[in-house]
Amino acid sequence: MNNPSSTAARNTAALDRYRTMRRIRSFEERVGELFLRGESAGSMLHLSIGEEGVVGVTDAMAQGDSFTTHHRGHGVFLARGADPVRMLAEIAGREDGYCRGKGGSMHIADRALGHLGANAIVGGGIPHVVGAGLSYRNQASGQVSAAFFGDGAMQQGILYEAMNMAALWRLPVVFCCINNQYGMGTRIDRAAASVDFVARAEAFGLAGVSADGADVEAVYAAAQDVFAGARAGRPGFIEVSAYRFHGHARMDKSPYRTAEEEAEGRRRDPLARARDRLIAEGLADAVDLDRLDAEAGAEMDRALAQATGAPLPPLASMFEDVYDPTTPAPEPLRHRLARILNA
Amino acid sequence: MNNPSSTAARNTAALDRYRTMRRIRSFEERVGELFLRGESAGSMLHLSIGEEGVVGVTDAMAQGDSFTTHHRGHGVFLARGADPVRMLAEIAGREDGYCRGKGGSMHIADRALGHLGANAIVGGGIPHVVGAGLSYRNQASGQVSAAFFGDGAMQQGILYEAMNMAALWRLPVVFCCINNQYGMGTRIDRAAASVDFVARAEAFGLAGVSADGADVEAVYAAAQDVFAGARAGRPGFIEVSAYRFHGHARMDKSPYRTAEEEAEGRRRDPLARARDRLIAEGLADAVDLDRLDAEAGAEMDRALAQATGAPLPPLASMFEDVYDPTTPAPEPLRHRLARILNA
Amino acid sequence: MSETTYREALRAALEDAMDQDPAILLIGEEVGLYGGAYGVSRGLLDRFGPDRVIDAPISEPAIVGTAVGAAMTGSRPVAELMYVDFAGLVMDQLANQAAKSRYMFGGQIAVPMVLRTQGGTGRSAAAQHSQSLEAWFLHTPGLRLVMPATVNDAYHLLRAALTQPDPVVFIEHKGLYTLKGAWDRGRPDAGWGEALVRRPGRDLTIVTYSRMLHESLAAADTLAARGIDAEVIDLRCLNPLDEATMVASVRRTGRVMVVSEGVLTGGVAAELSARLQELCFDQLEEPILRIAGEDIPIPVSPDLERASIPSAGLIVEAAGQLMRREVAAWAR
Amino acid sequence: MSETTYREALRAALEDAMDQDPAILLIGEEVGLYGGAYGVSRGLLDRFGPDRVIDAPISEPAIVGTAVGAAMTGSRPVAELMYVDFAGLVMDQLANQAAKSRYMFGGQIAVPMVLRTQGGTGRSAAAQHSQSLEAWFLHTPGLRLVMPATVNDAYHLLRAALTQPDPVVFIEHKGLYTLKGAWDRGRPDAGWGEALVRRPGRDLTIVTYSRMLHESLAAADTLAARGIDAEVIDLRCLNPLDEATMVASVRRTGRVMVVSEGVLTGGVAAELSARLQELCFDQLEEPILRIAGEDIPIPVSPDLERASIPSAGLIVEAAGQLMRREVAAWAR
Ligand SMILES: Cc1ncc(C[n+]2csc(CCOP(=O)(O)OP(=O)(O)O)c2C)c(N)n1
Ligand SMILES: Cc1ncc(C[n+]2csc(CCOP(=O)(O)OP(=O)(O)O)c2C)c(N)n1
Ligand SMILES: [Mg+2]
Ligand SMILES: [Mg+2]
Repeated sequence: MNNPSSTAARNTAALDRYRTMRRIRSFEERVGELFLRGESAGSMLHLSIGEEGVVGVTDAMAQGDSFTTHHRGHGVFLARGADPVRMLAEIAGREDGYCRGKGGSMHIADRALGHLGANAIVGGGIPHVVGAGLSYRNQASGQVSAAFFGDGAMQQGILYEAMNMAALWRLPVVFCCINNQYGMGTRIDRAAASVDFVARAEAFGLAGVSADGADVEAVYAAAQDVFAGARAGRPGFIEVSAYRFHGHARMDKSPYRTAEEEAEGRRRDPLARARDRLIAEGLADAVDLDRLDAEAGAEMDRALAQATGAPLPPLASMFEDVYDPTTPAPEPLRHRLARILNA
Repeated sequence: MNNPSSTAARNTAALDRYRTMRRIRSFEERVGELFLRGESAGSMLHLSIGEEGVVGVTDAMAQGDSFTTHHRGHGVFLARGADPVRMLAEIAGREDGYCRGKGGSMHIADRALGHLGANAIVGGGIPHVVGAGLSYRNQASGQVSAAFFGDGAMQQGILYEAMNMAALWRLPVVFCCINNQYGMGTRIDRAAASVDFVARAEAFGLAGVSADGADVEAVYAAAQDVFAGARAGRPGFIEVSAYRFHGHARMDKSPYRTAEEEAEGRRRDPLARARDRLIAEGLADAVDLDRLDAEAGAEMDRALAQATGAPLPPLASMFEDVYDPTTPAPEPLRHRLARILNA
Repeated sequence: MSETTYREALRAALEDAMDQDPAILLIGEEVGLYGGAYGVSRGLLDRFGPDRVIDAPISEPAIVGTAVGAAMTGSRPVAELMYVDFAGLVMDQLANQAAKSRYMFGGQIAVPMVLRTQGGTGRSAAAQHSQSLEAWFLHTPGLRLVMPATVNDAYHLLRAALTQPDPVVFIEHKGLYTLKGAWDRGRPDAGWGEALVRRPGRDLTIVTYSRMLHESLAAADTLAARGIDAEVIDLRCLNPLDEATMVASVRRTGRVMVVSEGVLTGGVAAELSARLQELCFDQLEEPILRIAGEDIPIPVSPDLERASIPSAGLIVEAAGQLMRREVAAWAR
Repeated sequence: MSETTYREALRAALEDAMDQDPAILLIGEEVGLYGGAYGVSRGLLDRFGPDRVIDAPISEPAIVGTAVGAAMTGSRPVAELMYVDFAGLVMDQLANQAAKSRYMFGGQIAVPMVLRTQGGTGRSAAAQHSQSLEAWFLHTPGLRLVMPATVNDAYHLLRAALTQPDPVVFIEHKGLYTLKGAWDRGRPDAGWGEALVRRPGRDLTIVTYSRMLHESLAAADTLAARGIDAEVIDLRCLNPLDEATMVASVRRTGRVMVVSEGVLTGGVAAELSARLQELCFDQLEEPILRIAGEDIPIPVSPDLERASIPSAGLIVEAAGQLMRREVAAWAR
């Protein structure tokens, strides 16, 4: 998270990024398992496998920076320090989950970690970081707020409204597009007349850069500049290219793309690339990395077991959290019916 | 309207454009009078004085091309052949108006002339031309549809969604921004982080050009290319620069801009410029043009008199045109109350 | 007369209509190659080609706006909004443009389009993918509004929607796509704008629509076993609204429950309740009860989600109390 | 106690609140240099500077989205929507984001923002600038909803809205800005969420809010001259809704009219009618009447515009018939 000055620190950070990416992948595999066991709340589970290179962006953030994510946001959140147990509990709709079983996979958040909320409306969370940037500017807090979203959101008008406002008011804001080439079954060139997204961002007054998401260190280098600029009032845009290894959500078998394309896409694996580089640069050997992989797997196994052991939320909790508890709450229908029938 | 091949035709067309611009100005002056006489329906009247250079765009359109306009759309509509009597009658809320007194200044239209509707929602009419373009493409009709809007709409997200769709599907569509430097009291540089609007359009895959709206012939030349491209499936964007001579609407005295700025802006008068050019090029002399000006004034005086002599719409007409007349209409409240009270 | 699913009936309606009317276009996210998020438009891209089955970018406002413009110029577009929850993105194009164009322009400009979408709970899709927002559309003059509950209605109401001169919001229920039922391609259950008595009864009228029809029918069965004979009315269309069928029933039974999945406050149930009270006041024996969604966002956890909307159980419970109340009143 | 205008009371509320709470920001189109399209924020830019009074581009969805994010991070934003008619552009940010964040995130994330806007007819502003869309907000759990009718309420309800922990939609009426009335900076007419009996009466209850309060009071005066003593209740807040005050009145009078400017079908009047019927059934002597806007878009021509919404005259007419109906019933 800090700007590592010594070579040693840089090396540790690279290894840490690998570990974070591995933890994300292991986590997402457990989400898949949860679904197969019929224990997830629904099937609207969007795995970020293949997109772990975004860790280069999350690592460029500082403690206290805030962010919003889209429906495929597990990886970003984990990288920012989320507790996998509470995440899985939420995805399973349990009382111990981050959102008390009310939000689920698409609405996970932890205010304490700066997560202002995952959003199931494509583009829905983007303008929130403009507002956060406004608060930070006025509070002179030095914080930055970053929106994470997919290439699909590049076709939502609200993005350009938000970009323009951030640039106009010179807010500490970063827009990060994880371009995994697809919005559901639609390849990006069937959705966007021009796929030069950096040019779009620049036309709205932002500093823009595109980074190869298969190379987490390259992403990290690019992101550091973007965040430094944003912190100084020059909001920026960063595109992280990736390939969505699996279907859009758990039920999707991706019939709209060929096996060859998928094989090719999966060869751009940020984990394999990082592993090779760590070994080539002598920062770790295969045994170290295997151990680290196993640890990540074991951690997530434990998390899964703990999460699925958590209790379900009590029915009455349904009426909580609509409004602040010091103000009038919704009246349950049964109470209302009783009032009417006994009137 | 046609592509004039001979010099004579070109000269006549230039004179015609001057006449159209003069008619627009005279018309708008009568709208101001209507308001002062207390005979307009409300005060939400947005004069296009100063923006007459847009006639270079409307003249590049072919018969059968359709268009949508914004709240400041009188000029565009007149240029496309509107009857000033029916326009003024509509603005006065009369039965004989284009919309039977239901729409008023901001919602004037004539389907027969290709006007798909003026819109009071900034940006609201823009996507309609994408749909029209889709129809024309599928009908292979050779028509183009053009959206006219202000610089303020450059900050509405729906514009970029529409641009992207038009470019992606190669539709016969033109986006025309009349950049009069202001959205109400906000100068464009206080609303847009970057005012290079052509760059924005290009980033969404459109052919883009900016033209000096004080020079109607320059606008016409630029617009011809844009419409030719659009007709061939290369949708385009054209910015017509201008200065809004008067306040935003009839009540606005523009306290947010200086007298010097206004004087400077009014010097960029498309009518004065065209007049000078016609005389300089020997196409007309001052006497001809004075006569033409007087004719336009007299025409609009007659129109005003006729329009204000038109009857008000009968109250019962209020319930018509909500739905097609062959289908169930809304029940007037008084009928309903009678049914209830006599039940 | 055959049997099929709600999904397949919708697909067949699109296919048959597109066959007959070349002006019909489909436009929406994933309607083509993917076949629709819920599989309704499967096969139509192959059949009708990309000029008529148009995969759109994720640009809901412009999708609906495009449909408006296409409808104004000789096409008959079906715009698909993947979830009714995204209505918040398109209400301007729908309520200010599609719904008002005919009126604002004095009858000159019609917008014969259909907005197809789906809503409701049942898939643990949480607060932004589970809503029932028909009340927003009902409150918008200029729109027609249809919510089919049965397989045959899925087919025939969609066919009818595609002949309407004005914009129609057509809301499917995500919980009904796999519903099987009788389908007669040649014969609708009833005309456009007509409500249907799906189950006759003497003691009590239940007015409902969309998926709640099935909960209501199940409740009526249980009630029958307890000696309460409930009449169940399926509205089918909310605009135009068939008051006459409801009123005739209520004047006969004197007791009504309106059942709707949308949240209670400000919902369709309120409108139905208000109308029936107005027109049946002198015949009402008991207060009209609204059985509707709780006034909360939809929670993701499956048990909570289920408990947040009406069920057959709740309908039975409320009906039982409503009938008992009468006895209590006599006893007073 | 002094006198001022509705507009000035609103301005003063913003000024006083911003003075006391440095977290308050205004953001919206023309709120700064221009002073607000209806002049409500005049002078505030000079007073509080451009970091707190922020002129925004014409980007309604992102304006509301920005307010949501600002509210999540320690600011207390007032987002201004110039006309409530533009709600269609922002319903996603309002209903799916602002309203649902606390819930979806299990209580962690509050969105203490105010959406200030104005609605209603009276300026011949036509179909896209004259609507009354409060029903959409009322149907959205998670939002609070306030509609002040008087000068003192304009001040105090806005002050109170700016202390609420949840998003508040605050709707002014364009026809009231020049209204003059009593203003006591130190004392609200009543608390947040409380309805007020603005005129006591024995024969009939009129429940209303916003500008229709004044039509209702005028009607009550006329009715009084005809020997009909109407009680007039001003709801002030629609969420939270003060059922108790309404119910107490209706149980006493046995006759009710609800009066609302919004279009009848699916409107707030339906909710009020349904509620009162439910809770006062045994005390109702006559059907609850809804006096509301016609089910049409607002026409521009002044006479048509006026005739499309309720007036004192219509209220008197309906009340007279409602009272006469009783006689007819006895006579049967
Ligand atoms: C406003 C909105 N439109 C449509 C959807 C349905 N939807 C969910 S995810 C998705 C694709 C998003 O693609 P992208 O933004 O690239 O994210 P990815 O899934 O690839 O991570 C779509 C269309 C939605 N949730 N919200
Ligand atoms: C969606 C929407 N937002 C705000 C307004 C209020 N409004 C009407 S005109 C206008 C300024 C528009 O500026 P521009 O687009 O440049 O057009 P101009 O008035 O300069 O011709 C504004 C803010 C509106 N009518 N619609
Ligand atoms: Mg993607
Ligand atoms: Mg302008």
